[in-house]
This record gives sequence, structure tokens and C-alpha cells, in this order.
Amino acid sequence: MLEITTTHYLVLSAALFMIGVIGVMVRRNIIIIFMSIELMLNAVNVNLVAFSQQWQHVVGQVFAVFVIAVAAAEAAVGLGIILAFYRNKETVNIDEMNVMRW
Amino acid sequence: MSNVADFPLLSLILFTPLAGAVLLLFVNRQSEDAIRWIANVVAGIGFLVSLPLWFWFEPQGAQWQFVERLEWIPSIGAEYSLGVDGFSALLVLLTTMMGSIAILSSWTAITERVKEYYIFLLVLQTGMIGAFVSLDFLLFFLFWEVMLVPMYFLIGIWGSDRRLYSAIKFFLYTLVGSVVMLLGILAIYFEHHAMTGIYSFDVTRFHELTLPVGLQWWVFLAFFLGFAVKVPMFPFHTWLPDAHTDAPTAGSVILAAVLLKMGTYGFIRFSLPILPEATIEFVPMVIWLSIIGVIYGALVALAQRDWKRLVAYSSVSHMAMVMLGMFSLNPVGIMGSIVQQINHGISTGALFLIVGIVYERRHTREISEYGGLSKIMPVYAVVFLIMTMSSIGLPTLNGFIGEILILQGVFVVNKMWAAVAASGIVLGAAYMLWLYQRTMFGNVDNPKNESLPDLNIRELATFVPLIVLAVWIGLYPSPFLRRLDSSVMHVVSRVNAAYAPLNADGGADASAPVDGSLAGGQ
Amino acid sequence: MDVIWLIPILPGIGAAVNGLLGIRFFSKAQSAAVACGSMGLAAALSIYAFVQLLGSESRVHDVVVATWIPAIALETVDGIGAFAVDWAFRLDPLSGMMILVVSGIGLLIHIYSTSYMHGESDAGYARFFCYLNLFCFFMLTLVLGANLLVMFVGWEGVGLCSYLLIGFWYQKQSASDAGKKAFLVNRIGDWGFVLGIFLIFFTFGTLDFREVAAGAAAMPIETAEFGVISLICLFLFVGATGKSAQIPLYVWLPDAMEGPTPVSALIHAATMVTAGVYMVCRNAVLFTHAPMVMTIVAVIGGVTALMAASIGLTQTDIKRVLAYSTVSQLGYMFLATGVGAFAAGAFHLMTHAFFKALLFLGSGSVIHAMNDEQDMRHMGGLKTFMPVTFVTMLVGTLAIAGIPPLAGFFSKDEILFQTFLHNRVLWILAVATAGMTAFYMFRLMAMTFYGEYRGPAWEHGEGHDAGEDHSDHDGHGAWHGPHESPTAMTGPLMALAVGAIVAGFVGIPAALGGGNAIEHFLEPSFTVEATEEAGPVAEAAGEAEEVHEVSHAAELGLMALSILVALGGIALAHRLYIRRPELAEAWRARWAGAHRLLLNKYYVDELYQSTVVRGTMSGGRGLWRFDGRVVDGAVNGTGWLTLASSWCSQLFDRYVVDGAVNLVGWSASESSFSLRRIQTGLIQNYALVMLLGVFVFVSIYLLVR
Amino acid sequence: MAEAFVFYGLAALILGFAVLVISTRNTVHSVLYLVVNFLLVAMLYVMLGAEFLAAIQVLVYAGGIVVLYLFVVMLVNLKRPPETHQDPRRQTRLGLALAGAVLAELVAIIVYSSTGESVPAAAPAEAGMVEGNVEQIGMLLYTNYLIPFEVASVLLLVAMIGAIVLAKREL
Repeated sequence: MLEITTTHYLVLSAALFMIGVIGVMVRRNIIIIFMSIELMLNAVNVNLVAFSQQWQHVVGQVFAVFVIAVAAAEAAVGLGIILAFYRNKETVNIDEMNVMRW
Repeated sequence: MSNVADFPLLSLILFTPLAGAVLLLFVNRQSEDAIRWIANVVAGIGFLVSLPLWFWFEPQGAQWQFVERLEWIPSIGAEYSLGVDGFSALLVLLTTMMGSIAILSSWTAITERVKEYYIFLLVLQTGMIGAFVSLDFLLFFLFWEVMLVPMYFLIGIWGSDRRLYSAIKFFLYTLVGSVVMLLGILAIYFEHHAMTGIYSFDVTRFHELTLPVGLQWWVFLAFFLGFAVKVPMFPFHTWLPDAHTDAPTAGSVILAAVLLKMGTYGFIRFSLPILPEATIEFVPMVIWLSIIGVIYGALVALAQRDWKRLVAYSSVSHMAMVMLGMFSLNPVGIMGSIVQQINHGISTGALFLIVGIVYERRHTREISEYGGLSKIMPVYAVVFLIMTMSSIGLPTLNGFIGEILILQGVFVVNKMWAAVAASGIVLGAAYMLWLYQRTMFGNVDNPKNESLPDLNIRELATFVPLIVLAVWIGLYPSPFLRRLDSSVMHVVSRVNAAYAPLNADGGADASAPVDGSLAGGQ
Repeated sequence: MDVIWLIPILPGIGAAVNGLLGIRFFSKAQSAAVACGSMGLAAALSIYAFVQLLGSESRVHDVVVATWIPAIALETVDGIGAFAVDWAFRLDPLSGMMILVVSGIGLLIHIYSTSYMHGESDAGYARFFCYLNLFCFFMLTLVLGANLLVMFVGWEGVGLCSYLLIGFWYQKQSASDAGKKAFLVNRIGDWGFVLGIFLIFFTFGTLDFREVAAGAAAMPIETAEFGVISLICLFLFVGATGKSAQIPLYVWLPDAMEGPTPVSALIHAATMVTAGVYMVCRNAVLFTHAPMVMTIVAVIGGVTALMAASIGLTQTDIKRVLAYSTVSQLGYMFLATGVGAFAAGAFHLMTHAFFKALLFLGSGSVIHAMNDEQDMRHMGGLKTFMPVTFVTMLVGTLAIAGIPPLAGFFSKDEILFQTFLHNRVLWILAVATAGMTAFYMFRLMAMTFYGEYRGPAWEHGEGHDAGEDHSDHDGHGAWHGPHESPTAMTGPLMALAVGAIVAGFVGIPAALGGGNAIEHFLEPSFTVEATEEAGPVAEAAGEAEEVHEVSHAAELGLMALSILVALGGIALAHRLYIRRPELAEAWRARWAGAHRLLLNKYYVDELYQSTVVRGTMSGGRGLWRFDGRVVDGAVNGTGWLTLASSWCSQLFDRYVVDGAVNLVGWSASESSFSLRRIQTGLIQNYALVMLLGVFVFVSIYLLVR
Repeated sequence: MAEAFVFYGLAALILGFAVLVISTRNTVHSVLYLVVNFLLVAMLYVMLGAEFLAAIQVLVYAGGIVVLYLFVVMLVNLKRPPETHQDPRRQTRLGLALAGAVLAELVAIIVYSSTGESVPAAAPAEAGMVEGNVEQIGMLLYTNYLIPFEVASVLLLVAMIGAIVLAKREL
């Protein structure tokens, strides 16, 4: 157990991801939810880097770079949407965003 | 001629009216006179460009002339292939001429929706020409159907009284016929593939085919339905009087002069050469239907009180005569049949124009409304007289040549048929003369008729070419008959073994003498 | 002689000029000049051609102008032949004689008409001459045609002109009716004629008269059986009965008298109606090969002659008497041809043309003088008013009655003699007819010219009561009583009278010391070439010659008899209508039934009207109803059935097919109605579902791996 | 040994701060915890020999994105507490349970699928490999992954424009 293998990183990554998932599930503040998503993306990056390390190849890191780029884009657009929504509804509570139904 | 051969003359003839129709689309609908001028000029050009068919056609040349071939739908072997023989060249000329006459005749008759009217007429023109020049069966069928739509609208929109009923009747009748015909075409198409391995709609190929007799039988019936409706033959004729009566004048003229020829053209071009054995089997049926048609049409015409309807029934009678000649299956009969088709186009077309002229002035077709018009409209009376005589087959006019050839052709096949059919010419004279007497002779009893104007220059101009042609064909038909030689002999050699080796000694296959005493010089 | 085709063309040009220009632009003098000029040229050319023919060795001259119908292959009895027709004209003795008659009498009648038709408007005048010229064109074509089809052109064409000229006063219902009747009855005859043409081509492979004759000469005479030549001849004769007004198709001719009188003279007496006879003579070789049909021809001719003559006995309309007389004389001609005396028939044709044209023109002169009165009961005593007309008509009457030495005597006697040799019963008919002819002709003369004037009174400068409906074509305006006609009318009368006197001299029989020149002249036209000496016709001719030789005495006796009969008729007429008119009344009363029968023309018109005409018309109407109810009914029924079935299928459509479709839609909407509860709009619930999905997939991975 | 120690310590901190991020009531605090979390993850990257990525993580995530979050949190002036209203239909507990279950499963998979073969994490720098971590990534990005790279740039551009459009009151 003292030898740190890829498995350890994977377990960490899984735990981090699940924390993000729980954040998405339970919080009602949409900003927190977005941050939870960032956590999940980080978990993924950890995974990628771990495998990169295992296979001794940097392509995993390259992927991680792309993920970060996408995360940045997502954050920018998502926060823009939040702002627009907030201006209309004066709230960031996701339970009040329920018009997307029949 | 070599450079002429490459020139796409037929396409030019075919698409000139269509181009005119497209041109008309861009003209303001309010400027009606401009529309009329354009339509007339286009129709005139259409006629002029078709004239080379007369001058450049070589009667002794190849059977198909001015041929054009392009790929159309290569996957099923359909081609854009055009070509004419003497028969279709004459019909194309008839079409372009009658088309321009019809368009000229509607100058003042049509006052509503002028633009659409002329567009429909021009599209119709293209459809008719296309059907005559197509050498591809599918292309023919395409044009055949194309004709239907403008005619439907011409009757339905610009017609009189019961125009919708008539238009729908016309449409349904012809459509039913043509659907069955399409089945026949497909049957030949697939059988041709089965026999040769080639997918093709090429009519000239079909002409060399020997289909199994059983199949021929069915295909003949299918074609018969399609073409007989169009002719129209006796039990399928009832759309004709209605359509003619309710159509506008130009529509009637086109209908009588050209559309009816589609049926007979179809028989000569397709039924006879492609299905020779079945044709021979069906001769008695067709002949008797034709004979019934000749007499029936004449008798019913005798009972009519409506001028236009009378002419329509006379059309039934005349077209039955055409069918009669065709199914004699010998050169004289078929030649007569073709000549009579052209004659019918000229004389019946003119008769419809004649009715149209008084209809435009008086808005009634009741014969009893007229009387004594000779006095008021002398020029009109003379034109009517000439066309009446042409219609009843007076020698020196065109009708005679057709009738005499047809009856002579039928006579050598069966004397009884000829004798019965010839009685139609007596009845033909009866109804036409009676009509002439009731409308032209006598005193002017109806005060509404007292100030009818005689023909004006434009109206006279529509008749002059018809009269000239009537006299020309009557006195010197050789140019016409010579052009028909090769097409007639081609058809005859397919359906009648006796004429196949004409260059060989003719006596070899002589029909048996009627009885011993007839064996002339022996 | 190569220009004989010009003979018909000239009047044709005249007709075209008058028709296209004259009606609109010409004055009367101009249109008359055109018409008479073209006819005059044609007549001159005819004479020239005839003289040339007399002077030439060959008796046959053919001129082919152009191809009409080029050769088209067609089977005949002898295998595949070629149906080909040329515009070919032929001058031989028969047609030579005919062109003289047609163009000569035609010219005279043209001249006569210039005066007679003067009452017409300018346009009507030109129209009349246009028709008249057109008629001559067709008649000359008929006569000169070298084959059956060219002859048929003329044949139909004269029918057309007859139609137009009878109906010249088209505003009169009776005139246009009569024209139509003439045309239609002729058409019935033409039906037979065309069938004859077809059968001729089928049998001989040609339509040229001489080739047909040659072909027929090579075939046996059909004495025992009714063979193909007999059939041909029967068909042709049907055509002839139509054109030449024989039983059963004679009914149109009396009605044709509705036309202007010169028309009656030219068309319905001198030329057109004789076309049938001419046609039979043209095909003499055919007919001689069909003795059975010859008998039919003779019998029809004889019976027609008698019947028409008997009708003529009672008619009171001056032109109708002459019309029945014409029918009767035509019967004579057919009788002649029927007994094989073609030359006699043709001879009578010619003499008849002269004297009948004369009589008609004379009657026209009378009618003109009486201001369009045609009823003889309103005439009488005109002898003093119009001496020239009287004298010329008297000549004509004597000629038709057969009084020597006038033209009618020689031709009629020839016929009687030949008939006597052939068939005694027919001879008796013919002699009876001769008696009747003399009687009714003198009755006509008596009622018209003798006795007292019975017509309407007239006053100077005032109108009168009769004939008002014709006053529009009476050029004189007010009528000044009966008067002699102008020179343009009396001139032709005198010319024709001369013809009626001398025309017979070309045929003085051998029994009277003459050479019967005309018979020998015409002979080549009735036989095939003399080279075929074995031909049966030549034999027959030879036999006839022998008979001639042996029976001069009999012939003279017969002549005397016929003269006696004619004189008897004349005497009877004189007694009844001049000396004791009351006796005529008494006779009429005594035989009232017979008189009515004759007056009503044996009710033949009524019979035809009620059978043929009414039958055709009701047939037409019946078929029309059939067309509307049955044929169209079937179509409309089909349409109705289609509609009905479409209504049924519409129901099916609505309840079954549409029902199924709606069921699907309904179930979808219902289920979605319940299912949409899942759609909360809460994003996290959706994410929960995604998570659930992840859980399930991971679980599956765990379980199956 | 030290490596294991560092790893476990880092892992505990990462998870702990992550839990704080999702559990804090105050949004600003949550953002700050997130920054810490990201910095810790960057350290993990260093541990794994991915120095370039670590730098990016700090610069882009901690320095850029999180600042963005802070801006938004400040812009969204929360007058009333954001999570007062709760929809009765939300299934928080079920979500928690499912998340826990999936975590368990994942861990099970990872643990049981690990072959036990110990690929040495953070292996000592081999020749020619470690030397240029940045260089290698650069080589890959500008050769093999040029097109995805460019697409990513376009994506960022689009996102930028989109964000501007969305956030602006009136265009």
C-alpha cells in the first residue's frame, strides 16, 4: 500500500468526481453547481495525467490541456447564461429554473 | 443536307412554343395586347421553323429523318430521341399550323385571364409536337400526359356552360386510357429486356421485335384502350361532344385538328408495327366498331340542335372512317387513313372556327337561333360551304382523296364492310347539308341576326390557309402521298405479309379469287 | 387536240373570276361577259377539237395533265396491283359529241340567262354565272374524264352545282329543300357508283375506261350467273339512277324545278341528268357482258318512262310537266341502253338535249312573260302575245312527240325499233309512253298558248296580285302584261329550234335511206379496239346489222305505228283541251281516283318521307338518346359508381383507417400526459436520471465482467 | 515512502477541500475553497511529472476561471439567500445514495482491475523523455494535434463572443 500506483490516483480521481457529482445533485445555487462541474473536470484531468504517467507518454497531458480549454469555454458561456438569467429572474436558484418542461 | 442533319431542327420546333410561354410569364398581365402579339408571333415563328420539315424532308430518304439522340435517364435506358418520318412530319406541320390558327382565332374571343390562356395554348403546342416527334416510348408518354393538363384548364376555365363537367370527363377518360397504356408500354419494355438484354424504350427497336402472341394480345388491348379513347372510337366517344361543345373555339380546333390524331397516330406508330399478330386478330372487332362509329356518329349528328355538338359528332364519324382505313392493313387504306387524318384536321378544324365566329357574335350555338346568314354574311357563307363540301368528301377537295382511298382499301379486304361504311357518306352529306340549310338559307327570321358583321380580315386569314390546303390536297395530293410512302410501307410490311416482299413478283401471294369466274385474263 | 383539258378549265376560270371578283366588284354586263366569254371559248375549242377528231385517223385521243393519286400498292384479283389515278382526259366520238352538246347548249343557255336573270342584284347575277360556269366546268370534266375517278369528280361536282343552283333563291324554303333533296338522293346513287368503282379496280386493277373495257372483253359474258361484272354494272346503274332520275331515285328531279328556269334547261334537261346515260354508254362493254343487268336497266328505263309520262298527264305546273317529261325521256334512253342500243341511247340523249332545252327555255320565256306564273291554269292564249316563243316551242313539242322529220322522231324511233327486236313487252310500254308524251305535250301547248287568256289582269303602270314573292327578282318592276321576251332570250330559242329540227338528220336509219351516221361514228366508243375481232360485242353488232338488213319492212311499219300513236295523242289533246275543254273536266271527274293518284305522283314522295326520311331522323334521335342515356349513362354510371364506392371507402377511411391513426395519436397523447410528469423541469432530476444510467451501466459492467 | 506520504496527504486535502466547496453556504467561501483545491491538484500534477500542466492549472484555472467565478458571484448580488426555495420534487437523497453507490462500484472496479503490477508512478526521469515535458507537449500540439488545437481556439473565440452576447444588457 505504500507504493503509490496508478490505481491510487484513479481512486482519488473517482472520489473527486463523485464529490463533484454530489455537488451537482444536492446544491441549488447554480454557481456552486458550476463549480462542482469544474471539480469533475479536474478529476478527469487527474485520471488523464495518471495514465500519461503510467504509459510514459505525454498525449494524456495534451488531452488534459484540451479539457482545460473546454472548461474555460464552458465556464465563460455558463456564467454568461447565469448572468442573463439572473437579470430576468433575480435568482440563481436552480429550483426556480423549471420552465423547460411540457 | 449534311450540315442540315446535324442541326437540332426538331428540338427547335419542339421548344419554340415553350420558350414563348416562358417569355409570356414575364409580361405584365395587364398589357393584354402585348400578350396577344407575342403569342401570335411565337406561334407564327413556330410554324415557320417547322416548314423545313416539308422542304428538307426527303421522301425517298431514310425512314427516320432529322434524328436527335441524347441520354435522358440512362439508368433505365430512356433517351431523349427525336425523329420524324413522313407521317409524323405532316402531323407536326399540321400541329404548328393549326396552333397558330387557333391562337390567331382567339384574339377577341378571350378577354379574361389572357396571359394564362396563351401560356396554356403554347404549352399544349409543345406537348403535341413532342408526342409526334418522340422516338422514345417513355418520352412519348411524357408528352402525351403533358398535353392533358393545359387542355383540361382550357376547357375548365375558358369553356362555356358545363365546362367543369366536360373538363373533368375529358381528363378522366384520357387519364384512364393512358394509365392502361403505360402498363402496356412497360410490358413491352420488360419483354424487350428479357429478349435482348437491353433496357430501352426505343420505338425503332420495338418495331423490329417479335413479341409472343399472348403478350401482344394483352398489350394490344391496353394500347387500344389508351388510343381508342383519344380517337375516339365508338363506345368511348362520349367525352368528345361534351369537351368540344364546352371548350373555347381554339380549344375545339386544337382538340379536333390535333389531339384526336394522337390516338390514330398511336395506332399506326405503336399498335400496328409492334403488335402485328394481335392487330390482325383484332381487325374484325376494330372494323365493326369503326363502321358502327361511322354510321352512329352520322345519325346522332343528324339529330343535334346544337351546332357545335353536331360538328363534334361528325368528328366521331370521320375519325371512325380513319380507323376503318387503318385496319384494312393495306397501303391504300392506311395511306387514306393518314390523309384523312390531315383532312379531318383541316376541315373539322375549320368547321369549329366557323361555329366559333358566330358564337362570338351571338353567344349561342342553337341552330334554330340562326337562319338566312347567307344574306348577311356572304363571305362567311362561302367559306362554310367550301368546308362543308370538304367535310362531306366532294371531289376536288381534300376529303374525297381520303375517303376514296380508305374505302378502296377496305373494299379489297371485305366488300360488305366497304358497302356499309360507304353509306356513311350519304348520311354525312345529309347532316352537313341540313345544317347548312338551317343556318345559311332561308329568311333572316331572328332580328338579332340582322346586323351580324361578316368576316373581318383576321378571321378570313385563319381560313385562307385551310382553304388553300383543302384544294391543294384535293387536286394534287402527290406531294403528300409521296412523303407518306415509306412510313406506310413500313407499317404494312409489319402487319400484312402479302405486301412484305413488294419488290418481288407481286403475283406470288395474291389473294384467292372470290369465285371462279373472277379469274380475269386466264 | 392536246389542249382538250382547256375545255373544262375555261369555264372553271370563268367561275373563279366571277366568284372571287365578280360578286363583289363586277357589274352585270361584266360578269355576263366573263361567263359567256369563257363558255364561248370553250365551245369554240370543242368544235375545233371535234373537227380535228373527225379529221384524224385515230378515234381516241388521250391527254394526261398530271398525276392525281400516285401509284400505291393494292391487291386485286390478279395479285398486287397499283392504285394510281391520273388527271387524264379523253376525246373520242362519244365524249366529242357530248362536249359539243354541253358547251353548245351551255353557251346558248348562258346567253339566255343574261336576260332571264336580269332581275337579280349585281352580286346575285355574278353568283348565278359563277355557279353556271362551275357547272359547265364539272360537266365537261365528267364528259372528258378518261377514268372513272375523274368522271366521278365531274359527277359529284355537277351534283354540287345542281344543289347550289336549285337553291339559288335560298331564301325560299322550298328551293333550299329541293336542293338538299337533289344532293342527297344523288348521294345515294353515288354510294352505288363508288362501290362500282372499287369493284372495278379490284377486278381489273385499273380505273381507265379503255383498259377496263379491254379487261372486260376478255371475260366471258355472264348470261347464266350473276357474276362480278354484273355486280359492277348493277352498282354503276345504281349511280346512274340517282343522277339520271330513274326509279327509285327520280323524286328529286321534279322538285329541282325550284331553280331558275335556265338551270332547269341546262342541268335538269340537257346535260347533267343525262350523265347517267352517258356513264352507262361509256361502260358499254361492261354492260354487254352483264345481260341480266341489261335487262334490269331496260325494265327500269321502260317503267320509269311510262310512270313519269303518266304523272305528266295531270300536272299543271308548266315546269313540272317538263320535268316528268324529262324523267320519261331519260327512261327511254335507259331502255335503249338496256336493249344494247347504246348508240340509239346516245343519239336520243343528244336530240333530247336540243328539244328539251328548247322546251324549258320556252317555258322560261312564258314564265318570264307571265311575271313568274308557272301554273298553266292561269295561262292560255299566249300565242298572240309571244309568237316567237310559241313557234319555237311548237317545234320542240313536235320533236318530242316524234313527228318526222324533227329530231325526236329519228332517235325515238331507233329506240322503239331496237326495243321491238329485243322485248315486245317493253316495246308496248315504250309505245304507250310515246302516246302519252304526245298527249301531255300538246296539253301543255294547248293550255299555255291556245284558248282564252286566264291569267291575272294587268293595267298600265300598275302592279298585280300574282307572284309578289318573286317580285324581288323581276327586273320589270310593274308588270305590263304578257309580252314577247327580249332578243337575248328568243335568240337561243331559235337556235335550239333549228337544232331540234336538224339534229336528227345525223341518224337517219337505213330503212329511210340514210346511213345512220351517228351510230357508226359512235361505235368505237362502245367497243374495244377493232383488233379484237373475236370480241363478243363485235359479234353482237354484226348480228344487229343482219337484223337491220332483214327487217326494213318491219321497221317502216313500226315507224308508221309510232307516228300514228303520236298523232293520236295529239288529236286527243286537241279534242280535250282546245275543242271541248268541258270534256276534260268530265273525264277528270269520272276517273277521280286515278287522277288524284297521278296528281299526287303515286304518293312516292310521301312514301319516302314517311319511311326513309322519317326513319333516318327518328333513328338519329333514338341513337342520340341512346348516346346520352346508355353510352354516356354507362360512363356517368361508372363515375357514379366510383363516387359511391369512394363514399364507402371514405367511411372506411374515416372510421377504420383514420380510427387506427387516431388511436395511435390518442394513445401517444394519453401516455405522454401521464409520462410528462417525469418531465419536472428540474435540471437536477434529469441529471439524476443520467446518474441512474451511469449506475446501471457500471453495475452491468460489474456483473458481466 | 515519502512519496506515499505526500500522496495521501494531498489526496486527503483535495477531497477535503472539494467537500468544502460543495458544502459551504457562502458562495464566496466556496470559490476560495475551490482555488485551494485547484492548487492542490496542481501539486499532484507536479508529483506525476506533469509540470507544464501544473502551470496551466494554476494560471488558467486558479488564475483565470476562478476569478471569473468570483466576478459572477459578486455581480449576482444575492439579496435573499439563494437556496431558500426548494422544489418538493427534487430527489436529493436518492442522488446522494446513487452517487455513493457509483463511487463504490468504481472503486471496486479500479481496485479489482488493477493487476497489482506496479508501474512505478513518478518514475525517475528517463533519458530524453522528461527533459522536455513542455517541449514534448508543444511538439504534439503543433504537429499531430494541430487541428484540434485550432478548433479549440475557435471554440474559445466562440465562447467569448457568446459570453459577451449573453452577458450584455443590450446589444
